[in-house]
Amino acid sequence: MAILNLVQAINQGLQQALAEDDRVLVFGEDVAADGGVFRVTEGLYEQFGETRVFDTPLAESGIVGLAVGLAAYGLRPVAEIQFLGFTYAAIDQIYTHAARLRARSRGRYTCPLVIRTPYGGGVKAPELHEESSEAFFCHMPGIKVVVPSTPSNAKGLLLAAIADPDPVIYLEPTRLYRLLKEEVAEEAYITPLGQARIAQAGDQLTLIAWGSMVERSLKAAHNYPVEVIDLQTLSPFDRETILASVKKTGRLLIVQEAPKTGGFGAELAATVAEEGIMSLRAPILRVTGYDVVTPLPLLEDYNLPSEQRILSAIEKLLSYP
Amino acid sequence: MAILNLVQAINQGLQQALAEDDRVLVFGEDVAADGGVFRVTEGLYEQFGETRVFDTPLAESGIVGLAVGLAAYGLRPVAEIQFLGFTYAAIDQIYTHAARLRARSRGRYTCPLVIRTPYGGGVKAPELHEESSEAFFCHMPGIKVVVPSTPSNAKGLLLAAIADPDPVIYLEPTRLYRLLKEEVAEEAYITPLGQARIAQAGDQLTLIAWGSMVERSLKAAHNYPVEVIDLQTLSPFDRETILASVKKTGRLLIVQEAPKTGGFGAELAATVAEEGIMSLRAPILRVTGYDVVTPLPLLEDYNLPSEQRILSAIEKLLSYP
Amino acid sequence: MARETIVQFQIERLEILNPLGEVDSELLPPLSDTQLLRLYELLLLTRLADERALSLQREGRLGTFPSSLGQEAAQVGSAFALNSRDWIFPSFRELGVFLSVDYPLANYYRYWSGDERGLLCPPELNIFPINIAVGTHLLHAAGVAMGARYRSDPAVAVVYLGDGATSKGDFHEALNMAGIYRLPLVAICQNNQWAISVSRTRQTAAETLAQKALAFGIHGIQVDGNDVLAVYRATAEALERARTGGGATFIECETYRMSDHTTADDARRYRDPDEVERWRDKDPLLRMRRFLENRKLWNESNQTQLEDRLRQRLDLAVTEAEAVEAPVAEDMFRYTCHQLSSRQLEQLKECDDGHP
Amino acid sequence: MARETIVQFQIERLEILNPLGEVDSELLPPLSDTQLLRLYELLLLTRLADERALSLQREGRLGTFPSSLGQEAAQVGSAFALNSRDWIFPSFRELGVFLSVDYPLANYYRYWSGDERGLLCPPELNIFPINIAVGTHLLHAAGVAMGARYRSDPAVAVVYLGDGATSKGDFHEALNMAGIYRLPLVAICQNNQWAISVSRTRQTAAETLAQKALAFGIHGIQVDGNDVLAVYRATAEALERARTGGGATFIECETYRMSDHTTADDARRYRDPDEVERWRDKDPLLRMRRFLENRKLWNESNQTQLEDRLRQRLDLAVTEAEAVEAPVAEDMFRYTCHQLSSRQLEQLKECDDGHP
Ligand SMILES: Cc1ncc(C[n+]2csc(CCOP(=O)(O)OP(=O)(O)O)c2C)c(N)n1
Ligand SMILES: Cc1ncc(C[n+]2csc(CCOP(=O)(O)OP(=O)(O)O)c2C)c(N)n1
Ligand SMILES: [Mg+2]
Ligand SMILES: [Mg+2]
Repeated sequence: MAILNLVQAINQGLQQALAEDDRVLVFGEDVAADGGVFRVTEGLYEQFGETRVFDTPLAESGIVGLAVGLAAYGLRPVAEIQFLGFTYAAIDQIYTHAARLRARSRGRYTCPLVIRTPYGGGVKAPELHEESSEAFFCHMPGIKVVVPSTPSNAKGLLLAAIADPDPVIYLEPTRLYRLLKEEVAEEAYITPLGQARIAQAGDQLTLIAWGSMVERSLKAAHNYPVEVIDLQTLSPFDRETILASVKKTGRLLIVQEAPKTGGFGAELAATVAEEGIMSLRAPILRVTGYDVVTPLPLLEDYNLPSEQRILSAIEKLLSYP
Repeated sequence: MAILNLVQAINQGLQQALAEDDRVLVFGEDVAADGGVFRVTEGLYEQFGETRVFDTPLAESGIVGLAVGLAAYGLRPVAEIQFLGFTYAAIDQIYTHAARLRARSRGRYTCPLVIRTPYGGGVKAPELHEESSEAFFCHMPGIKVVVPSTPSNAKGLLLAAIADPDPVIYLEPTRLYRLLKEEVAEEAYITPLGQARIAQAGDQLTLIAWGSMVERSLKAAHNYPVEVIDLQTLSPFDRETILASVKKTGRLLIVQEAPKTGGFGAELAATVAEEGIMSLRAPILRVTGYDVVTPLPLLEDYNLPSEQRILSAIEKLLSYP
Repeated sequence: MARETIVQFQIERLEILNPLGEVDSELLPPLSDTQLLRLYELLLLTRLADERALSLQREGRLGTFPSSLGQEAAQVGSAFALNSRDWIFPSFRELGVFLSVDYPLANYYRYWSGDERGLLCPPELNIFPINIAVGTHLLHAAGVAMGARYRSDPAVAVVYLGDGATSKGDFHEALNMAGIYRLPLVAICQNNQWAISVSRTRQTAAETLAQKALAFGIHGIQVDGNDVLAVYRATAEALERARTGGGATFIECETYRMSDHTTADDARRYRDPDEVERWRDKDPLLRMRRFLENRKLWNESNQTQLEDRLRQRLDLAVTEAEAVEAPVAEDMFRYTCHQLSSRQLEQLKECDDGHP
Repeated sequence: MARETIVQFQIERLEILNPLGEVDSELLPPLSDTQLLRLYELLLLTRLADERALSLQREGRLGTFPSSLGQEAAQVGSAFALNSRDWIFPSFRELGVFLSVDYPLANYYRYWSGDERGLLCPPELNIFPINIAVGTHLLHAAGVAMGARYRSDPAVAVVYLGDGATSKGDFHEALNMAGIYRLPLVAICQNNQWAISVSRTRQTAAETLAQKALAFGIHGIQVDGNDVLAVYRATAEALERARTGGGATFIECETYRMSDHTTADDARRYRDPDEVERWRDKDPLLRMRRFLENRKLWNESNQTQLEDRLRQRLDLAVTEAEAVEAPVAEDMFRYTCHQLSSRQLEQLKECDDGHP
């Protein structure tokens, strides 16, 4: 087992998928000779050649639409969109087509594609490079949304996403790319989709987070009896694990980077308010990005939920009897 | 005062806005000579000519991007997208640009545009003609989302949207276009944005709905002590009215057409679970469309919340002590 | 240092069969009499099936329907050139294409009655679902074309679109990719002069649609879209080019939408009836019939017999379409994804139990 | 009935000043000596300001920065032709444009240090915010062009884009609209041969970018983008056309990105250093300097003096940029919308109170 960071773990996952299955194709802007702007696809073009790993023109809707066709043809496209902020131009292809091809064709065609894209704040990057709009995709029946939070689950979830018979949006938390390192099993393995992970056990408060907020929440919750649930898959999300935890703890905190209103945290809160409210001893709190236009680097630390803000919410919730 | 249906009320609002303010321009696919596929813009081209009311090519991203430029220049574009299902191609322009122009330019440029679009189910129309994806827009800081439910508020909210200094998505419930008729004041008036309307007073249960679900909820709630809140504006939504009502009733039901997971109802539930949970006597229920690809006409009645489903939820909630 | 021309282009137009039924024999494609007769049969079948759809719609037995009237040659002529393994990406107005490749007409009707089961493509064909989001499907054709090349499959991706679709960004992104990757793709544009109420001249300032190919470095040609032989020939040439590594072709078929946009539309609101009349003289069926008659391959009694036979076929298709049982709630869930989530399963149960 | 050419096109290339500093005097635009000297000063200012940005970035005083090195002529030559009331829609690599119209350099630097206040355009200019979402801003130019025409305002909308941007759907939708509505719009494409690591030849199969204009029925021309006089002339002609109702123009300036894509990029990973060397001989500053020297308008000591003067100006701009106070939480909320919601106000309060 080697010590890998998130970039290396994803790279290894891609490499193994390409090696094992000739249906897998990797493409996007600058993924070939350049190896991707974050180097996630480094070395793949050299190893597999341009029929397997290739650059596209600068056309995000095009990239996703091409992937839909390739997937329908029977291949396993893994498309990169350079940053989540540039998927907005591809939402039509994602929601109108990738999400619906199976339904529209009554199962004759399927759409087993993966869209990988770096997302989230905390890296002092320009406009549209730090978006956190996962909620859009979580409201699209037919689309799965996966967010890794460690090198190990990054690799396992990626391989699960590639193996999945339906379209998956795979969001890579940019802030964690090189921040986290850990031992990652050398062989190919799958971290199942749709299952959350208990990142820290606890019995007084359930804290749900995903992506880069898992790291921050773990720091904040370190000395508290908090059960930290790393969601891993947002759609479909692991209701069972959440409800079981809330039943035990009676308190729920949700931490999300995205703007508060209409974020995916709202769905989690609503689900618990509908199905688990009887075990609650306190309001369901959300620590989130603010309802503002994602700020440029000099202001971003004001927006991204800080350890301090998470901590305050934990303490507030624990103060409920 | 004349008796108008929703189409006529919106048409009158557009006519008055065009007449009063030469900054107002109306455009989109088939809005000129054809008067719009639902006849909402009928007669405007004849009255105001092609510099004020004009057809565009078949290009939704283009329509919205054009509106952004016109708005920045100082005009008041009112763009029609033929159906909500076709706004997906324009989400990049809406979220990347319309929503952010004020912020990006630090107030030098603003974006007072309105995007009108028919939405929602129940009219036996083809694919993509019955979408209900308002939640996407409610998660975009910088964008307002308005949904009328009666001829009167359709006109007043439209005029408020046009007068608003920021971008507004104005969703017209297709099912109500010709279903509802009522007296509508002849003169121009404004129904303020951001304010909900109590459509039926009641003290045992708060039911929140918008658009075409208001009509159905009112039917279902007719004989029950239910306070029906017609949200009118989804973003920013009227928290105060909702919390005050829930404080009084202790029970909350949300009715939405859209697929359940990640719909705007989740935000309403989450808000109450965060800020009003102490007054709740029962779980927060949601009656919604299912988490499926929007079906074609033969199946749509299975998906659209029916009076019966709303009624069952009301009775279930009222059974909580 | 100068102002100099660095590149030059020209766009050609192909016409073979004129409205009088006369042909340019040099350009006449090498088709047997049987094939020529078959082309005419398909034109007629399309026209009659379209007529039937409109009358079913009036009786409330179909939903909103987009008529192909006047565009039969563009549809039949192109589809007739395809191999059965080629992939077809229809827009929403391609009845003649579906009929030419033997897609079950009952299914086609069923789709337009609001039943997704009508889109279940038989295994022996590769037809994508009818596409409502105008212009978005060219990208899928590009993807399939790339997949076919990757697998050394000689299939070509053939995508149908209207003049309105040429304004969409996806049209541009797809054909640009087709150029870059030299994809085996043929885009068949039925320029029927209208996109609902927006005329071709208000859709783009380009003199022809065919010249849009120049933006992508792919081949472009205009054909008389009411001339089934010209459409066939241009398509056959483009398929040949695609199969032999010559890359993509954009074919503009100049034709005319003789009907309203759909049964929900009233074209009198926005277009001059005289324009429609002028196009009536260019009818694609009439000229093919005259051609066959001139060649002594056809006469009045053949016509009557064929019409009868086709009408019987239509009756059967309608019966079949209407014999099917209504879809059930489960049909709405089943194809959303491979495996339903626990929430979706609950919803399905609620829906099954509780529906009025 | 035939196969006949129905339309023909040609694309011209304009070159006036060659790398040796020789000019085609027939094409030389009517500029005074002062103007010619000013052009050179702007070229040099751009180069030095760019150099300074790169060194500030290395010192951690600026964020990621996209260099304009090698593209100065395309930027300065075009911007110099504008009126102060024309509207400018920059992409993200137009330092020379900002400098040519006297946008405060301190603001420009501030923006690239991650401060939105750098985008507050002074009232005397009409510059849209720097645009990161490639290709999306052509539509805003179309909207402003339409607005200007509606108000009988002689302003032209001038939009800058790269070769990569020509692949985006919005490019197509915008220029198609510019054609249909005959908008007063000029699109200036800096074809610097690369979009990060994707070369121009992998961006499109079209022989030239200029010919993409043919798809929209607008005017298209290629110019030597390292020739400030050719760029100036082509832009001035296009502006004149736009102001006199002749519609939109697409200008392809053939130039080269001499630097990495941004300071976060390493171009050695994907491009041949020889290619960069070959373009060095075509340097846009050198040829203009030779031209001025040939005309006896310039000498070594002018050069030294100017460099000193410009460097002082840069020092001031940097000082000014860095003198500004850090933005505060309220700056993040204030411009989200005209009036904050009750929730936003609460959030602002929490943020103000609670920030570490
Ligand atoms: C993206 C999108 N926008 C709008 C519509 C509504 N609409 C349906 S058909 C049509 C016109 C299409 O024109 P064209 O491409 O020429 O095809 P035709 O109808 O003439 O066959 C429009 C605007 C749509 N279906 N998709
Ligand atoms: C829509 C979009 N996709 C991707 C990116 C990431 N990106 C930034 S610049 C760039 C290349 C742009 O190339 P070009 O248009 O030629 O401009 P240049 O960088 O050469 O000036 C890319 C892919 C982006 N900013 N926007
Ligand atoms: Mg058409
Ligand atoms: Mg470039």
